Amino acid sequence: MTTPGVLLPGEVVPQSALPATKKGTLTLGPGLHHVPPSTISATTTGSLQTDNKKGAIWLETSHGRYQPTVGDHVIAQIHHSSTESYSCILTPHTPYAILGQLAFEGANKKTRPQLKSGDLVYARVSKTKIECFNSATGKSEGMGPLKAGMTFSVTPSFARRLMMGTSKDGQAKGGVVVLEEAGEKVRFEVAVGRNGKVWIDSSTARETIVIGGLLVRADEEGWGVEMQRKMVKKVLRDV
Amino acid sequence: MPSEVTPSTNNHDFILTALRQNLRLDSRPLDTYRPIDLTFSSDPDTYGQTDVRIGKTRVLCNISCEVGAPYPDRKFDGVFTISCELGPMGSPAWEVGRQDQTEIILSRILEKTVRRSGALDTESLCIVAGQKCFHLRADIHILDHDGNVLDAACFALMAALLHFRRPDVSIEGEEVTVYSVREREPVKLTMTHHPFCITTSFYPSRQGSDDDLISVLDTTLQEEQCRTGSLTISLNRHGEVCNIAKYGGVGIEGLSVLTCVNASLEKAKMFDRLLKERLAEDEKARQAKIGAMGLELSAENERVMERPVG
Amino acid sequence: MPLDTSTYALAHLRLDGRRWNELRRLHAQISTQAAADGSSYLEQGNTKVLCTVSGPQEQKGGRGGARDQGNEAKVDVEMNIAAFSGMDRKRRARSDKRVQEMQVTIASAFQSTLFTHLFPHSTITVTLHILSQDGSLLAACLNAATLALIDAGIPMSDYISSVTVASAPSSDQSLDEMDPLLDLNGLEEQELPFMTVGTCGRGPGGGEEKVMVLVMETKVQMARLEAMLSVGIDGCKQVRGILDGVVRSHGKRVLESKVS
Amino acid sequence: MAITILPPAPAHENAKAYHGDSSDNDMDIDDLPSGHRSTTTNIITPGQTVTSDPQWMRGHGTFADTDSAAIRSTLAGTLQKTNKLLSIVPLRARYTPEIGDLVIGRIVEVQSRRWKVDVAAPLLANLLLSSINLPGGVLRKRTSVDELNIRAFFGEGELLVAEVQSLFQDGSASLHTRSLRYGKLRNGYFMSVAGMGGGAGVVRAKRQIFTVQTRSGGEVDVLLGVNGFIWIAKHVAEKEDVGINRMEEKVGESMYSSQNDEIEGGTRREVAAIAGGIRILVAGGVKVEEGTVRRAYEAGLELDERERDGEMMDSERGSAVVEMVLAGG
Repeated sequence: MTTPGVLLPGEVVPQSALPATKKGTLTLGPGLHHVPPSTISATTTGSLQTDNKKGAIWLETSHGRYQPTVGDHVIAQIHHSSTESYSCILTPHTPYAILGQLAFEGANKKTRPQLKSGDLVYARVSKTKIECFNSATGKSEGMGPLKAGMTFSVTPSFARRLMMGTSKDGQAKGGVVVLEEAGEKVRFEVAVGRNGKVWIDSSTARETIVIGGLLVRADEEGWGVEMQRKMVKKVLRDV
Repeated sequence: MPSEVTPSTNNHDFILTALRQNLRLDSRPLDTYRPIDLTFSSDPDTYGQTDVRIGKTRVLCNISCEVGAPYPDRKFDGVFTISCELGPMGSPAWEVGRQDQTEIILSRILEKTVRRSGALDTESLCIVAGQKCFHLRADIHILDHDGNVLDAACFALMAALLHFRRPDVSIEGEEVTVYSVREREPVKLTMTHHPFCITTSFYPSRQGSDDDLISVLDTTLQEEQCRTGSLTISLNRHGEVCNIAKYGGVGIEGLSVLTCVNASLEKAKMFDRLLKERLAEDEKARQAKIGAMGLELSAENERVMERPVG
Repeated sequence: MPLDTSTYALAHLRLDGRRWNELRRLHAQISTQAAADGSSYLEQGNTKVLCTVSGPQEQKGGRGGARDQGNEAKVDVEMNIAAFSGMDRKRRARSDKRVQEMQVTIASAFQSTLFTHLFPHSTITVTLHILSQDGSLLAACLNAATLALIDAGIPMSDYISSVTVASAPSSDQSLDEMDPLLDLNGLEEQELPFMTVGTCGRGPGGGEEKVMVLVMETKVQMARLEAMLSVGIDGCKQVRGILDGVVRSHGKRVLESKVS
Repeated sequence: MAITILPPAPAHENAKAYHGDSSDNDMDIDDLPSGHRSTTTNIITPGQTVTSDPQWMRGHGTFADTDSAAIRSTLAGTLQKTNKLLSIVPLRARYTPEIGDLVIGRIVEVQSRRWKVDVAAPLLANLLLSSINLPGGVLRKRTSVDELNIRAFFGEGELLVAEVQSLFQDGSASLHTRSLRYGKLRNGYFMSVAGMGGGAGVVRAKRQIFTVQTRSGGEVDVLLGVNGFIWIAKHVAEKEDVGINRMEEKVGESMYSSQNDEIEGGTRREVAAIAGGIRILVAGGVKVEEGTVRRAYEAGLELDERERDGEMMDSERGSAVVEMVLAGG
């Protein structure tokens, strides 16, 4: 991995920054634009990220609204229901996402979740809709309606970092350790939606508020890993 | 397209449960304001421009004035108008040119709090009775809406009025001279009292019952969307109430209105203190700046000194 | 127009000869308009209001709006102040902020008293025509709307009754106290600090009245509020009694003439 | 002469405040006979405590107080008891659809496979393309051609008589016209009488459709929609013994024609006379049903006679009709 540099719109990605792959093909991710024959320029501001193994290169940005991509896990809010589907809100002031009435694990005409306006579901973006089960296996895989708890808003990029998971040596890939650190002290359930929503449910309201607050502040104030550890310890001591 | 996203049932229920345990999402007590930040324009020649932030809510107020004719039925009064701008910048739910309920309430409450209560002595804006007076205009822009716009806008407006200075005038016989800021030290506005708006929101303390209500001050947007009623009280630090507005919502007992008024008085005193402090600081900073400038522009300064102070 | 309210201190009588806690003549009729779902005509002194209710009915225009409304009916209020209703012939524009404020007040007051969840995605439209103004306009409008909504058979938890109350210099000169005055006319309204109180009663034998609407726009010392508020709530109770009487006698007339 | 100042008196005695309390209401619930048709004679108003006895169940028009077990009214009306269920019948209310109601409606919107019908209810009713009789036989299958020609059956603004087939969750009705008695309306006169409930208006009765033998205009059909919409039209002779085969023809013939036939002056006058009678009933607060409509028409005829003899003043006519109708009942 080369050191990620920050690019501004229109800037050309230097040849040296391009990942060297065996196959020689290059996959362009979001924020980059290919000008034939061999120029790659940025279309937005962000830090350049590369993956040598896959030959991928993309810009990591922290701004903008969430753009649904197939396979993303999202937290959606039911707006209204019609005979065949629910209309859901992924991000405010954008067209509704469609969730089929039967797109749940083990749902058929008789047994399907009765969701009301305002309810939350954890779902996955498929090609044209969202669904609460893996349509290939028919299993819920952790998706479905979310009961109780509280959702907190974070930036889409922070949500992405939260979901990156840990690498082999136990390092958080996204550089966010708030949930892991907090999990050692208190028990809580969490669901992260790529649309910038984090749902947290804990036994007490106070714990939920504290964990949610930590996440939001880590995002807004750009805490590093050390800072996150320090703050989690400090705040959770009082709980 | 959804015009405004209401909180999900989960969030709604959670916020209520938390409030019943005296907890808020930002971990502050129910009767405490978020950090209030007030800044004035840094340009020493610009007066009456304030930028108020209460948490993430941000309001900009600018006062401007020009010379014009008074209304024929109010010959001895100047003209003072307040205009509120709630555009898409503040919240995507607000459209340009479409009147929103928030806007009606905001402009009416500011009108009642500041204009009808006579906070600004409009007679002092008169230059020549029936012919010339100052037209004072307050433009309020909501730049970011995260709840409690009313209190923030009122604070911004009061701060701007107290900070503003109008050009000095002199009258010699028929002749009226309006001096620019450079010519003569501009004059402060005559304010009779300093009212502030305090909004209390109400939440049911039990499911389905309206009997015991939890009152909460300075609500965020999410909290505001969950409330069952609100009461806005405008008063100054002497306890003179100049506006009470409770437009529908959940019914409250007569006694809790009085409790709210008493609690609001404390907050009005807090606003008043904060405003005085910030004005004094700003004054000092300006003096320092002018002092620094004065060394360079000593020639001009001398000329000012020669003039009789009007 | 400056008015001498000082006489009150001497005689204990107000300009129109009333005592401090006396209401003006309150006269009301319901079912006055055959075409409306519910209607009422209310006179509170010389303030005269005609109110019609239509609905609940499906929202006109775009269906999208109805969808957004979700699970309860929306209350819409339209107020029409006749040009001849005031002292000087003046047409009040619909965009007048004062009128809009009153519309918002009435709409949100009833939004929380009516059982709107029984009529999902529909609208209840309340239209108020002000024929004559002599003080206590908002109070009269709230009272008239209550009657019209009852006539329309729209379920509500209780009557909203409303009245204005002012604070006047006390008759006892030696004390620095103020007397509350109930139900102001136009002249008193211009002179004295006053507020409009609207309560949702709990009926005879029920609990305490709840303040639904409280609007004040004149400066008053906070120490005086308590007296004003308690007199106001009491006045609302009186008004509720009168409105209830109107509904009952109307009901009796209807029942007498029906055959079953 | 001494001057006395009198307090202003209310114009009507109705403005007198109601000071009675509700405590006396508890006892008469037990005396009230249970059943659909009987209600108390005293009025109950919104907010009034109906009873604080926990043995009763609360029905329409009531709500439970949050603090006590008391049942309170939400409407102005009369109390009705069905076994242990207490409900308030409003003096007047907008029509609420119930399954089986005969209603008259007006098409307001044509959608891809359905019509939206105004039946004076809080929400527009639905009439699905699949719940009407299609020309060319009751048993014919619905085709996509029918969907395209949906306006050939009903267009905006047209009137129809239908029955409430089912109710949706939000209370709106789904209609059907799958009977020869139902369908498009023509050759007649539409009128609407306000609301329903304990007061005036159309009541649910055994017969909502009946034929009046008029004196000079032949037979006239009267259709009383439960929703307060009324249709009065020239009677169309029904072919007796319409077999299933003949039915096909009949449906095809004129079912969806929007063309009115020529109607003679005499019939028109009689239609107007019946409509006038209904209007008098409504103004007099008399329920509109078959019996009262017939009697009002006959009373009208009688009064016409007397008027010719110079016995009657025009202004007394209304109250005279009401009196005669009530006397007849």
